[in-house]
Amino acid sequence: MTFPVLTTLIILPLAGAIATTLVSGKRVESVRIIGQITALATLGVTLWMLADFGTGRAGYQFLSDHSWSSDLGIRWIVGVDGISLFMVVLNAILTPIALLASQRVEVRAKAFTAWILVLEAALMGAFLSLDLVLFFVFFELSLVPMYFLIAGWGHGRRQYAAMKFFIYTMAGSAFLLVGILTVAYLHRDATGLLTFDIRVLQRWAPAGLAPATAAWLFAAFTIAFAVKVPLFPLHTWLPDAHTEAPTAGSVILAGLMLKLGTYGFLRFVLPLFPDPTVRYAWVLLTLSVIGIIYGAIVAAMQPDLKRLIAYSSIAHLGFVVLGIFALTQQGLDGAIFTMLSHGLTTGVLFLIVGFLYERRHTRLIADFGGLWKAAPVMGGLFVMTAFASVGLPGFSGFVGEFLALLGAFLTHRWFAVVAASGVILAAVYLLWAVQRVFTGVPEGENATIRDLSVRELTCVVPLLGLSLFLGFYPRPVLDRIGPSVKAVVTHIERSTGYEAPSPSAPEAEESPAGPESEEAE
Amino acid sequence: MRTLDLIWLVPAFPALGAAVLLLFGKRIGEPISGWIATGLMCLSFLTSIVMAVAFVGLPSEAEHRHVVTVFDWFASGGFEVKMGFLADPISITWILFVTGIATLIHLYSIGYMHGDARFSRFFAYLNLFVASMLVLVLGSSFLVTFLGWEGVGLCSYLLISFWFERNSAAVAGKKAFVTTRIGDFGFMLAMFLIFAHLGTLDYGAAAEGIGELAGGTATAIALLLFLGAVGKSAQIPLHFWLPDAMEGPTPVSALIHAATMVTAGIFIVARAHPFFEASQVSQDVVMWVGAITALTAATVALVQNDIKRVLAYSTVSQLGYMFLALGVGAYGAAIGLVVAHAFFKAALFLGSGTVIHGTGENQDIRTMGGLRRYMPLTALGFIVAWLAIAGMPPFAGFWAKDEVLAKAFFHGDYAVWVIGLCAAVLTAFYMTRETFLVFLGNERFRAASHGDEAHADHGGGHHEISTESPTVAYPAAPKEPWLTHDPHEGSPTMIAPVLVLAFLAVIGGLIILPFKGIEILGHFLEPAFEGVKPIYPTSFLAGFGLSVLAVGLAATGIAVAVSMYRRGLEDPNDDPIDRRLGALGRVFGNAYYVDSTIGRLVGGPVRAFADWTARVVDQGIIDGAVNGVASGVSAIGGGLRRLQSGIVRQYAIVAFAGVVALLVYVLVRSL
Amino acid sequence: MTPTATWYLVVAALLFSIGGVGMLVRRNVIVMFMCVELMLNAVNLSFVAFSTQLDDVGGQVSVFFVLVVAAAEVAIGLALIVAVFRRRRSGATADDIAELRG
Amino acid sequence: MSALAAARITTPGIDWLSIAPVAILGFTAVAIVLARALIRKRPAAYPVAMGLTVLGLALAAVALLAQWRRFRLEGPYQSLSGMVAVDGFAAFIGIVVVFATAMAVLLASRYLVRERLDGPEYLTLMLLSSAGMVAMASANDLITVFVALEIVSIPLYVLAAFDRRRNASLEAGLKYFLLGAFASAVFLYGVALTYGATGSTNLTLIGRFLAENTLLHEGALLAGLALMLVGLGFKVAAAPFQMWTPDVYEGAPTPVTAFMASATKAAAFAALLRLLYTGLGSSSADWRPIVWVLAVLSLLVGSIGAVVQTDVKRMLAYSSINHAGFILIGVEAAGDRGLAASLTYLAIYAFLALGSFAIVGLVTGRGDSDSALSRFRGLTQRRPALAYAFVLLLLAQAGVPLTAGFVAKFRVFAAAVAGDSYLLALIGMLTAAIAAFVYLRIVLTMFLPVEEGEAAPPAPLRADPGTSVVIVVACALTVVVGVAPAALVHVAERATLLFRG
Amino acid sequence: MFLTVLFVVLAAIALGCAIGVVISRNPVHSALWLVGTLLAIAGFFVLQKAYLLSAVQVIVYASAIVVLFLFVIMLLGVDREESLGDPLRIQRPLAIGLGIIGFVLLVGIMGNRWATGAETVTGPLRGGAGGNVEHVARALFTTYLWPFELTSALLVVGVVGGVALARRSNAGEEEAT
Repeated sequence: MTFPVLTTLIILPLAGAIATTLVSGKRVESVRIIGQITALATLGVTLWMLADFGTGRAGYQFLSDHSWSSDLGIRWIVGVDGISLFMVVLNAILTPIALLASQRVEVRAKAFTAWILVLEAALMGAFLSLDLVLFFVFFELSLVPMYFLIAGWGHGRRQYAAMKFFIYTMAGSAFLLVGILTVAYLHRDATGLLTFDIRVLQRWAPAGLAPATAAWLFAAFTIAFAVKVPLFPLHTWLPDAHTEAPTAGSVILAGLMLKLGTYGFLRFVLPLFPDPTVRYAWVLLTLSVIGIIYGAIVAAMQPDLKRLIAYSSIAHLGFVVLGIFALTQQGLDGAIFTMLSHGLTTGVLFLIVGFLYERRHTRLIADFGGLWKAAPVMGGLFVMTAFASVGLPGFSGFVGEFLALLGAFLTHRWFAVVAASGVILAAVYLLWAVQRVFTGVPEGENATIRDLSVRELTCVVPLLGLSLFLGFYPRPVLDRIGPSVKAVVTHIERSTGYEAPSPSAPEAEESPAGPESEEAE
Repeated sequence: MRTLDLIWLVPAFPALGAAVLLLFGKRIGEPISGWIATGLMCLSFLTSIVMAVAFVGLPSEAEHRHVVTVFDWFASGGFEVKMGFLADPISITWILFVTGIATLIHLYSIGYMHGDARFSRFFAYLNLFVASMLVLVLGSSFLVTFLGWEGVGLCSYLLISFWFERNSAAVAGKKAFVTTRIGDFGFMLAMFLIFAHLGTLDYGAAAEGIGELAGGTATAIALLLFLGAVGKSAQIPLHFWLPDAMEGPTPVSALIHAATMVTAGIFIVARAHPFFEASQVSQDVVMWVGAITALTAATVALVQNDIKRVLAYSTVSQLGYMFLALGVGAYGAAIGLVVAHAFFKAALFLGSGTVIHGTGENQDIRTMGGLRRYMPLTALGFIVAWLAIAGMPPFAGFWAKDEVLAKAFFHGDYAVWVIGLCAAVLTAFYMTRETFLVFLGNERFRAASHGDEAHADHGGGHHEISTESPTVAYPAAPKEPWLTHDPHEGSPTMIAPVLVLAFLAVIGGLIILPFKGIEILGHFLEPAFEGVKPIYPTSFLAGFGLSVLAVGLAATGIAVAVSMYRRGLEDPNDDPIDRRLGALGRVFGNAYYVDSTIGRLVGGPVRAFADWTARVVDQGIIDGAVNGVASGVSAIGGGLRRLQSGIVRQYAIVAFAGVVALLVYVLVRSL
Repeated sequence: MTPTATWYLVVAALLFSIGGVGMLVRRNVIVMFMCVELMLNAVNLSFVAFSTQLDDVGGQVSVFFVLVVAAAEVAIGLALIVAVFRRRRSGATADDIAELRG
Repeated sequence: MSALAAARITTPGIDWLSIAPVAILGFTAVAIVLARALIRKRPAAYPVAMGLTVLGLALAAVALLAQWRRFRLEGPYQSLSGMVAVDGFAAFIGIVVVFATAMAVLLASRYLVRERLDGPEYLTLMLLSSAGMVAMASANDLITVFVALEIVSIPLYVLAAFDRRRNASLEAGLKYFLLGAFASAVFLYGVALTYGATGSTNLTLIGRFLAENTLLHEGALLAGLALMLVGLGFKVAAAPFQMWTPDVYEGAPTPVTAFMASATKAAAFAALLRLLYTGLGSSSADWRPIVWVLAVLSLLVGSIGAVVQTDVKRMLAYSSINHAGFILIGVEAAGDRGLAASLTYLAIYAFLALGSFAIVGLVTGRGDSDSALSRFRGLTQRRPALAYAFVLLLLAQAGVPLTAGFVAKFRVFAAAVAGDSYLLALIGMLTAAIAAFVYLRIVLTMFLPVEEGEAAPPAPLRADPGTSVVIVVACALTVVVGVAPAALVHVAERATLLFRG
Repeated sequence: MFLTVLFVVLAAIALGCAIGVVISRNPVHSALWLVGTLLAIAGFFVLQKAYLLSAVQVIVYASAIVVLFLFVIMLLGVDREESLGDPLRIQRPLAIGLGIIGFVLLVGIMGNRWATGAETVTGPLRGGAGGNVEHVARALFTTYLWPFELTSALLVVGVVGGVALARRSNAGEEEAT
């Protein structure tokens, strides 16, 4: 048997978390070192896995498959493919950074570190599980550390926010669990085999489920993931959670936990229910487009910088969902890429806002001003990240959003047109925020603010660098995503009458004289 | 390995400069960082020349386009984009004047930005800006162009709001980015359409497939691309960012207006001309937008009092000419005007920068006058450029503009031609006004009383903080003049570029002479516009007659202006043009109130709507519903709590009711 | 016309209902408890009626158990009532025992 | 008669093993009474009683395991003229009950001394109640069920009122008694109607009768069934018969509450399950809707009612109602899977409840009178271990994965879905979310630091060995079962297979 | 016919007394009414030839249990008359309404087919050797042996519980002595 690298990825942070709890709470430094070593070791293993990952292969790699509870049909199946690969990598990258960024957490540093590591483990598990129940276990489990991070180390109305976050997502996952069980038991009724193995179920479900059943199940799964994404109008937990969460929590929440929702769509909804997916794609596309525009509009009016970024996440995740339900290679590629890229750029934004908060103990935009002058490095990096977040070519955000929009354009033209206007709005709210926070002449406390320290730079620069690198050279990522996405698209095509457009062949069709012509005239 | 394979070096040099200066600029410091940037820019220019020579040296039977692929950029399903550079007549033309003028502007900036706290950063941005522009023009596919396109947008933001301590600068930068972003939206949609119908974004491959496109699709693509161009090139209705862009340091204005950003729109239309050629509608749109812009911008420029603002509107107007030409199908003429305009407008801006610098940051032409005595060389450069832009032969402007008007005329678009002529008259007028008010006539810049020296220091970092919007209200009285010493000429690094540019404005006409056999540029560009129906004058005489008419009209414009401003202004508060134009002047002065209307809309209803969405819809309705569920649950809980009165009999009755309910069920069931 | 089992059963049902209602309307704990005894007697009557009808001894035996249980219940119940009310003012009702609520 | 005759033939006399657990518990109780009477020095009586109790419980457990071993080899069987069903189901519940009793005794061990309560009598009553529960689990006859039910309940009435110095305790006992007696009468009337409708009180015979005859008029049967469900629903604290629960759980001494929540629930559900599955298995279409409604009401009332509570014991009482709803989901599934799910849930809830109430008991402190939420404030700082243990148990009750609570809920939902009760499963999950709010509220309060200048709530008691054992065992089981549920699930599955044989 | 008359009379007594239990304002009166119902039911038992039960009913219920009730009433002095009104205003109408509905439902459900079960499952009541007493006794000690044994536990509970509840002295005081 080969080395169970994926299982290691789940166990290692967990072991680290347990190790930290064994250290005396007074020895904060040792706790931090243990936490950081664990996180870095996980990163190391992840990179090793990444290096070993077979590019160009669609299937799951590094599989390991063990029975967990045979009476319940649950198995420990972990595997990675192009869809999950970069979420795992992102998790491994963001965790050490989150820990590093939280060096100033003095209160109960031990528990803090442990929770972060538990969170990493849970997220690893969620992204790696190929058993529906196992996924659900980790999906739910990830709520706990995040809940404690928000409730224990958050700001202001953290209790409210943490509670809202937990209950809201838990209510969403109610539908998921019932959906999972239904699929599995319908499968058992049909074949006699009780299993939650996605590989088995996705072969059976498209043809095995009655259309109406499939539609209901689609709805159940969708609600759960829509809450997590979050899609309009199920999003209001997010701004609260983000605003009150500690920096590390926000980074991971935005970077990874939201992606659980979109990942769920990709991994479970599309393969299991291709028929309803095709049929009801317009619903999700509509919601995602609304989310893009709405998120941007609401973001613009937020008085709190962190809240603004939170709403911007809603808009960005809208692009992801748009790409997913475009049901084209480009759309899905773009969606996954955006998932990765959003994790990087929004991570930086949250980190910088966190550093600002540490200095000024406020996040209100009105309290800032002129910081670019007072702290040029911070200002420069923030502006740069803002542009990355806006989707400027040359940054990773552009690659993802462009592909997602392009993919959507191929199948659902008008949705993409409306969504593309979100690109303008993104510029409006982010640059307006930059204007209010960073430009002008600093006064009072703002004038004497410290610029970023080396530690803080170490948190921020790798993420931004990665974003820049991927903006110019996304091939390494796209090449690994591609085959798996292709498999998903092919799966949908095979199971339904749907045919993904292949635009290389020019098609003759009605001419869309756009409303843009009015603008041009 | 062929020489042209190294064409990527052209953008690589400034990009390298930008990277180095961004990372280590602070440590390198002034003035070395400026020299590094200028040196690299110069290298880029030299490389461009080498490339141009190599390109011209291509065997005549060879295809006149050469694509260099650096690496694969995107690949997703059938969607593949290579990071590739395309050398063809259009791009070669562009890189030559872009790098050339940029080098001069860099050089100028060393003097201009002397003493600024963020000296190195400025050069980093400049380098990045030029690099982006070069990527834009060299890109081998729409997407690579878009990369540069957006890079230019980013840098315009950074440079316009370079002095971000000033709120107006910050606002102007944001405005520039957001407004051009509206155009980018069109650009993106155009790319989607192209890919959806042609399966590629490569220029070459796309051009080949155009024949198969339905007419409507081609129109849509062309108009969407044009929307992008309108944004970038500040055409109506997305023109309002450009005058505000004056908030940036003057070299930036020169760079944006003369050589780079604004010509991107012209470039993309020229580059994508097959789409426009395939759709008459789109060409008409381009032509009319250009014509209208040319005229309206010129009228606005008439009454501006800010030295740079006049130039800004003049740029908008000139760009209108260029689009007019593009719409007519006279691509060569349009590009000719681009080049000529680049020379004289750069000269004008740099000259005005020297003036501003030399008069203690004064920008109001009403409080200048007679400066030629103090800065003769700058005055010389400026005057040459003035004559060029006013359309006086034999300067470059004359040839270029005349060519555009002639093409319009011979294309049969007489209405447009008339508009163009009107705009030409106005151009001659307002440029003359500016030149006279600045360099000739009486001296109006001296402070009435001595003492206030605060404004007279040099360099950056001393800019006033004003919170007002960059849009200047009209009419506004000029500030009291404050200069307590004589204005001074700029440093050699500042004067030299102006003179070089002025010189180019003189001889630049040589490459665009409209005479058969010696139209160097036209001939050079020909392969790029294969298949475009050329427009010829019906006769030499007709062409000559038109030229005479144009020169005559321009001369009239100059004459009127001279008559009004020969002696400068008696009273800075009393400009004859304001008197003459009256109410119309206010309309012009406020740029037809477009900007203020948009400002009021955004500040008023739009913002109110957004605020309503955030407060009422999001917090009130959606989140309210969530919290409503929660409080609903609590309310039910409270009800249960009241029911739980502690009284046993009440508990029993609930149970008893349960019993009865079950019996009801049983009855129904057993019926 | 001889009384059939149904007659007894209807009477038992009525008795049971009266007991139940009494439990709900009375406030004196002891009377409430008596009402429970009424209900138990209704059950006994039913058992015996069924027993006779079905010619089965099981019903009658069941009544024995009910009696035993009732006796035990009464013993404990009354002890409880004594324990509760011993320290309260006389005249306290079941409604007064309502400190635990909400 | 034939059943009796058969029993005589296979095992002459009485099959002692089948009644051994009940007998052992009962005789232990009697022994304690005797010891109490014989030992002159009062203080010495308590340790002796405790020793006897532990011995009795251990022996009972051994007897149950012996039973398990026996019918694993020989299959389930009935004894004592079909009155006692000796099968995996009974043994499973029996073990849960004995385990819960042992834990409750451990909880009480120090409590009784602390509160100066009469130990031997307390233990006697607890053992007798426990004996009734074990009898109930194996009772195969409605009359036996009734008698066992009373053996369970009557000691509980007394135990609830055991701390006679506290009015709350007395009130709890009285309320429980009045409503319990009322419910017993209703249950009994149901038994009578069922007897009339089927001609027997023996569940096997009822089942056989119903399987062999098609009743034209099933009104009497259904009415009897409905009334019996009311009676048992009362015992398991299912809505709308749950009203007593919060008051009694709050007022009763905490160890008794723990005992009621864990053991009583298990035993009453055992009776309910056996009644529905053995006796009325063939008419599941009739009772499933009733159980459905009871389940939904319990889920909703349990979760929503808890939201506005300010007393932790009351919260846990409501949560107990909510859990009853979850178990009813398993009951509603009507099948082996549902049965196994309910058994798993009962076992898991037993130790969750025991652990939770153990902690509440410590925080409530001497006098056992004030279990307000505010007393838990800042517990993570003052008593981190205790607080985190409670966090674990609460999260488990909320159904967080990798805890036993998740296994329980998952099992139940799986059964519901397998039985096509999708809506029920969904409602269950949603109420779980509401209930999670309640658990998290407690958790949050524990994390909330005590502000300076504010009067700190009274310090929790030091954990005595008995309570510590309970907490540690509960937490350990929570984690072990959560991470490796296979063993418990498997045993429950086996118990189900050994149900009817 | 005689049986019918007897039945009607007994039914009237049983129900009338039951109502008396419920509506008497004085608990002592309630207890006395209860005796009436119990005796009437004993009469019903006789009517149905359940002589043993009839006797047990009179001995255990009518005498022992009711006496216990009266004893407690006297002990606690709760023989004060209850006020007429009900402080819980809807309780009384609701209870009566529910009671009537419940009864109607029961009768409506069963009609005249209450006993639908198989006959003589446990054992015959009539015929065979011995009388009612023997039949009952035989069933009690064979078929119902287990619940019969269990009742012993019930009695222990009664004793221990009664002692635990009724003992005046507290454990605390014991320790002190």
